Amino acid sequence: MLQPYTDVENKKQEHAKPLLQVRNLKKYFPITSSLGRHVGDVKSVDGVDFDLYEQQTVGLVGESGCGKSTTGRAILRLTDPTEGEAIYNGRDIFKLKEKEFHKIRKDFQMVFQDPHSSLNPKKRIGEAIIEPMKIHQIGTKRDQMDRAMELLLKVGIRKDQFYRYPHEFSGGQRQRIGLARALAVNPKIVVCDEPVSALDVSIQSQVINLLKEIQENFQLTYLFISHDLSVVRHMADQICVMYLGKIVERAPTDELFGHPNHPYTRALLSAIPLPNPKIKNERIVIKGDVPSPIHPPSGCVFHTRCPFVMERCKQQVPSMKELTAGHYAACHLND
Amino acid sequence: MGVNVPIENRDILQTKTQLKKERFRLFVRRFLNNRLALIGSSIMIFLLLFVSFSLLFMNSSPLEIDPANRLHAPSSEHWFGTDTFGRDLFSRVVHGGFVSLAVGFSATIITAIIGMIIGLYASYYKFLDHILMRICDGLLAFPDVLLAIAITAVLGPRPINVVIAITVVKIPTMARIVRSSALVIKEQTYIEALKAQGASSWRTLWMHIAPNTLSPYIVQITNVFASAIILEAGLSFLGAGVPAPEPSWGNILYDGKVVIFNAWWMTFFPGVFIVLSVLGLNLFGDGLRDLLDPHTNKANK
Amino acid sequence: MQESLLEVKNLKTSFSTESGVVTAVDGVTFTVHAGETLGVVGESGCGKSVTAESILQLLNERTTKYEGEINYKGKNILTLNKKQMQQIRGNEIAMIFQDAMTSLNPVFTIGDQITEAITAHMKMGRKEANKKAIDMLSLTGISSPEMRFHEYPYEISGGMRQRAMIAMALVCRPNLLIADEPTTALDVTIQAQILEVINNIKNELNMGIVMITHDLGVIAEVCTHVVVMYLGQVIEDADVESLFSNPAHPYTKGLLQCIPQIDGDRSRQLYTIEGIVPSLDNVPKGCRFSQRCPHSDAKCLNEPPLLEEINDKHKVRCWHYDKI
Amino acid sequence: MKGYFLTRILSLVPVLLIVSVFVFFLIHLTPGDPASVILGPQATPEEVEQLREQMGLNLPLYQQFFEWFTGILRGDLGWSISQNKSVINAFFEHLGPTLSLAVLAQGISIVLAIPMGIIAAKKRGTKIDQSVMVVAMLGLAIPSFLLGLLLMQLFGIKLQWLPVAGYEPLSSGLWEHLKHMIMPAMALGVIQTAVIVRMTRSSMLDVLSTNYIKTAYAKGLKERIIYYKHALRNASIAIITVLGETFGSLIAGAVVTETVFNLPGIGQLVMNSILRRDYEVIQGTILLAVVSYLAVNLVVDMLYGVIDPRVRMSRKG
Repeated sequence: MLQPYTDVENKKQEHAKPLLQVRNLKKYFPITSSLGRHVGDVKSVDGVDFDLYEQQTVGLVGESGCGKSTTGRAILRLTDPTEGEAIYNGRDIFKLKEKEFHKIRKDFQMVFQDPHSSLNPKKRIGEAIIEPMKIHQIGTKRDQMDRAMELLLKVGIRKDQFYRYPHEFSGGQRQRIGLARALAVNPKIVVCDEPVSALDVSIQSQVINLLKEIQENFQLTYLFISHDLSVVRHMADQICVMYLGKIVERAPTDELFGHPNHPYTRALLSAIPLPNPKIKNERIVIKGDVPSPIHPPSGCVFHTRCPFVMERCKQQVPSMKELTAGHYAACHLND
Repeated sequence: MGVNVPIENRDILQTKTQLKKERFRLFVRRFLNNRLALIGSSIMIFLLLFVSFSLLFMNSSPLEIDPANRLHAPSSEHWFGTDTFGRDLFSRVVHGGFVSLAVGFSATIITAIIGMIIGLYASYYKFLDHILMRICDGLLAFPDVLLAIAITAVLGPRPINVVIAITVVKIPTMARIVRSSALVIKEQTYIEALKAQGASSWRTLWMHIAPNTLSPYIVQITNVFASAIILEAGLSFLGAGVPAPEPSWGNILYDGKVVIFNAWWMTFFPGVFIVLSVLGLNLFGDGLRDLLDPHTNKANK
Repeated sequence: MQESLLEVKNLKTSFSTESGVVTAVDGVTFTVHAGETLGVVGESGCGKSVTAESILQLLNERTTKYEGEINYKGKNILTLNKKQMQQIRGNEIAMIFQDAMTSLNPVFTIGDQITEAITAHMKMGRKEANKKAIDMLSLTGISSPEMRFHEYPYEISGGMRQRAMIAMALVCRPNLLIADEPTTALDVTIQAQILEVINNIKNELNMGIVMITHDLGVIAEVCTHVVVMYLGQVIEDADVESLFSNPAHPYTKGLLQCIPQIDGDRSRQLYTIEGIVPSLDNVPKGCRFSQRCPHSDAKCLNEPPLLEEINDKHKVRCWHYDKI
Repeated sequence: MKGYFLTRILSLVPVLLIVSVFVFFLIHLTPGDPASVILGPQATPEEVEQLREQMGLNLPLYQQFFEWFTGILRGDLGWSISQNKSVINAFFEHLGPTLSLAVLAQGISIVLAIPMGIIAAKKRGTKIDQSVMVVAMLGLAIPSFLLGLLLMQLFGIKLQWLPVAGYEPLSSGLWEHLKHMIMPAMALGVIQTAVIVRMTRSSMLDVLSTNYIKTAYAKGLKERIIYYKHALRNASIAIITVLGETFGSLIAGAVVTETVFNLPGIGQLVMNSILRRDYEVIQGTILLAVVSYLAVNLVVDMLYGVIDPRVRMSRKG
C-alpha cells in the first residue's frame, strides 16, 4: 500500500540544495548542404538554465520541437551539447572524459517515451533489468538476479514473468519494466522523457502513481519532460515552460498554474480542452505555427504568435525577471 | 546461470524451462503451418538425403571411363544414362551434387560471417561506413559472373577458388542487408537506453544489435546459398569453375551442351537438380521471412 | 425530434485472422443527427476506429465481415455495391484521419489531391475545380491557400496538413464527417485551432460529425452527444452534460476520475482503474469490464448486461448502475 | 534538385576509383608472370623480357597503375595482344549482340512483369495471385543458361522452329536478327521477369496498405485511379530501383547466355581473352561493364527525383 505524500512545500525547504545545476545549455544541430557545406544550425536548445533539487521534480513542458527532449538527452550525454555546463557534485559533467563520466553514469538514468521500442525484443525482461548491473559490474550474478526480481515486484510485475519477452506485455507493463531497468543501478537523477504520453488514460494514472511512489521509496530526483500540462502539474514541484529552445517561464507548480505570466504559458493553459462541458474557458487563441528553429525570430522568439506583441519584442530579447519568489518569466510586458 | 539461482527462485527456473518448451512447440506449430517453409525444407532434406545415401551405397565411380558405353540413354543399368566418355551419369550427378552443394555451402558460410562483421561495424561507425560501403558499392557494380570469372581466371579454376570468387561477389549484398537492418535497430530506443547506461560498443553491437538483425540475415543466407549454387553452375558451365574431370552440376551441363543434339539426359538431369535445390532454398527463404516477421508474430499471438 | 442522418444498428465487425475470427466491434448502436457532433470515446483497442472505418467500409474486403445495419438517410449502406459505395464516400460521408502526414500521398501536391476529390464526384472543369479547392482551403484558415495548393505534403507543417485534409474531406460538402482522432498527433495550441475550424465548418455546412477520440477533454469541448466504448461494445450512451455530471457506468466514472486535472488537489494520488484491457480473442464471459470493476459480483462475471435506458437521453450497459 | 544530381555524380568518383584499383590489382597480383604465361612454356627468357618491357611490367606497380589509369582517363583502355587491335575497338565489335540481348530480355521482362505484379497484388490471396507467384518462383530457380539449353532442345532440336544457335546482325534484316535472338532473350528474360514480378507485387502491397490509400478510398475515388495513379506512382520507386540493381545481373546473365547460343558478344570476348590470357581486354571489358552499370543507376537516381518530390529536396536515407 502507498504512503500518503508529504507536503510538497515542506519537502522543498528541507532539501533546498541543488543536485544538478544546468547553465546556458545549448545544442545546435548543424545543417549541411548536399555538397557538405555548413549552411546553418537547428537551434534545438538555445541557452537553458535550471536546477534540479534533491528528491524533487522539475517539469519541462512545451510543444513538439521546443527542445525539451534534447535537453534531457544532453544531461545524460546522449547528445553532446554545443555549449553550457552541468554541475553535479561540484564537477561539470559535460567536461568529464568518457571514462570518468562512466563512473558516475549510473547516477543518471532515463525512462523513455515509447514502450514498444524501449525494450530489446530479443531479451527477456529479467535480462533487460540485469543488463545495466552487468555494464557497471555491480554484484554477483546471484545478487543481480535477486535485485532484478525485487525491482520487478516493486514496479508491480509478478516474479514469474522474469523470463518472458517484452512482446508478451502491454504498453503500461513495459513502461514499468523500463522504470525497473532505470532503478537497477540505484540512480540519483531520473530523466523521464514523456513516460506516459503513449499510454491510455486508465494506464497513465497507474504509471503516474507508480512514478511518485518510486520517487519516494528510492529518493529520486526527476526531470520530468512532457507536452501535457496536466500531467506535469501532477508530477512536478517546479515547472519550466519551453518554447523554441528557450525557457520562457519558470515557477513553482502552484504558482505557475495560479498566476501564469508569460503569454505563451497562458495560451498553452487555455488551449487544454477541459473534461467538463460546463466550463467553456476563455481562450487565448494563438495563430499560426511554431517558427522554424533554423531561423528563430529576432527579439522574443514568441513575438510572431503573441497576441500582445509590441514593437520592442521584435528587436530586443527579453531577459528572465523574478516576479515573485522563485517565479521567473522572460517577457517585455513585465517591465 | 542455473547454479547461481537462489533456492527460493528455483520454481521460477522451472517456469523458464516450461516457457522455453512452450515457445518451441509454438514455433514447430507455426513452421508446420507455413507451407512455403515446409515444402522448401522438404526439398532440401530430400536432396541432401538423396546425395548422401547415393554416395554411401553407390558402387560405380563418377570418373570410371567406359568407351564401349558412350552416350547411352537412361536404362536400368545407368539410371541417368552415360556421358561422352561412357561414365555413369547418375554417379556423376550425385558426386557433382556433393561438390556443388559443398562449394555453395562453404561460400555461403564465409559470406555470412564476413558480411555480418562488415555490416555491423559499418552501421555503427560512420567513418568505417563511408569506406566499407564505397568498397561494397564498387564490388556491387561488377556484373557478378564477370567478376567471378575474372577471379577464377586469375587464381586458377579450382573448387577453393570458386568459393573465394563467390564469396567476394556475394559479401557486399550480405553486408548491405545487415547494415541496413542494423541501422534501423540502432535508432531504436533500447539502443539509446544502452548508451545511457554506458554500454561498450562491443556489447551494444554483438549482444543487442546483432540478435535483432537475425531474421533478415537468415533469410538472406538462404538467398545467398541459392545464388551461390547458380553462380557455381554458371562458372563451371563456362569452364571457369570446378575443372574436369571432377564433376559438378555446371560442368556436366557444359559436357551436355556439346552433345545436346543426341543426348537430352546430359542436360536434363543436372538441370533438374539445380532447379530443385535453388527452388527449395528460395521457398525455404520465403517461408522463413513469413515465419520470422514480427508482424505475423503479433497476429499469431 | 428531427430525422436521423446516420443510424448504426447493432453493427458487428469481425476479421478472420490466422488464429480464428476476431470480433473487434460487437453490436454497436448509435445515431447521429444533422448539425450534431457525436463523440465516440474509448481507449486503444476498444473498437472506435474500426467502427469509424466500418461506416465507410474501408477495412480489408477479404478478411472483414460486417453485420447489422448502417442506415444513412434511411438506407442501409451495408447492402450497397462497390460503385454505389464509391459515390457515398467523400461525397455524402467524408472522413479525416489521425496522422495527416501519412494520410496524404507524398508524391502529389495538396491541390492535386483536393481537386481529385472534386472530380471524382462532380463534372467540373479544371479551372473551376481549382478555384473550388482554393476556396475550401481558405475556409480552413490555412495561410496563403494559393501557395499551399501547389505544395507537397512534406513541405507544410502538421497543422496545415490537417487543415488540408479537412479541406479535402469537405470539398464536396458532405452531410456527415467522420473524424478519427483528428487532433491526437497535434500540439495543444494547434489542436485548439483545428477543433475551431471543424466546428466553424460544421455550422456552415450543417453537417453531422462523428468525432472519434480518446480525449475526454475534446469530447467535452465539441460534442453534443457521447458514446463510450469498451472492448468492442457501447457501454454508455448519453448527451454530453449527463455523461460528465452523472456518469453511470463504473468504467466511465473511472476514466473521468483518473485523468490528471489542471485544477483541484494535486497532492492526492490519482484514481486508477486496476488491470489492463483484456485481449479481443479472450473476452470475459459476463460483463466485459467485470474483471477490472470494483463493484463486480457473480452476476457481472457470468451474465452479459444489456444497454439499458436510464432516461431518454442516457443508456448504460451495467447490472448495478442504479446502486453505484 | 541540381545539388542532388551533382552529389550523385560526385559520389560516383570514389566508386569508380575503387573499381579501377580493384580491376587493376586483380590482374597484376596474379601469381606468376603474365608475360611468360602469355608466351607459353616454349618462350625464351629474352622473348619474355621483351614482352615484359613492352607491357610495362618492369615498372614499379604504382607507376603501372598510374600509366594505366591515366590511359583510361584519356579513353585508352589498352591493346589486345591476341586480336591485335585496341581494347575499345574489340569491345564495340562485340557489343551489338550483348546489347540486343539485354534490351530484348529487359523489354520482355518489363512488359510481362509489371502488369503481372499489379494483378497479383490486386487479387492478393486468390488463385490468380498464387499461380503468378508459383510461376515467378520457378522462373527464379532456373538459371538462364539452363533455360537456354532446355529451350534450345525444345524449339531448336525437337520442333525446329528456330535456329539452334548463331547470330545474324540487325543489318541482315529484323526478322533474321530476331529469329536468332528470341530464345536467348527468353532464356535471359524469364529470371529477370521473376525478379520484377515479385518486386512489383510486394511494393504494390506495401503501398496499398498505407494510410494515404485509405484516404483515397475515403474520398470515393475509383479503384482504377487508386491503383494506377496513387499506388503505382509510389510503388514505381521500388520497381525502378530493382530495374537498376538487376542491370548488373542482366549483363552477367547475357554473358553466360551468349555462350550457350554462340553469340559473338562481350561474353565470348571475355571467355576468349581468358583462354588466351589477354589481360588488358579482360580489364577493359569489365571496367566498361561497370561503367555502364553505374550509368544506368545514375539514370535511376535521376528518375527518383522525377517521381518523388521529396528526393528533389534532400537525399533520402
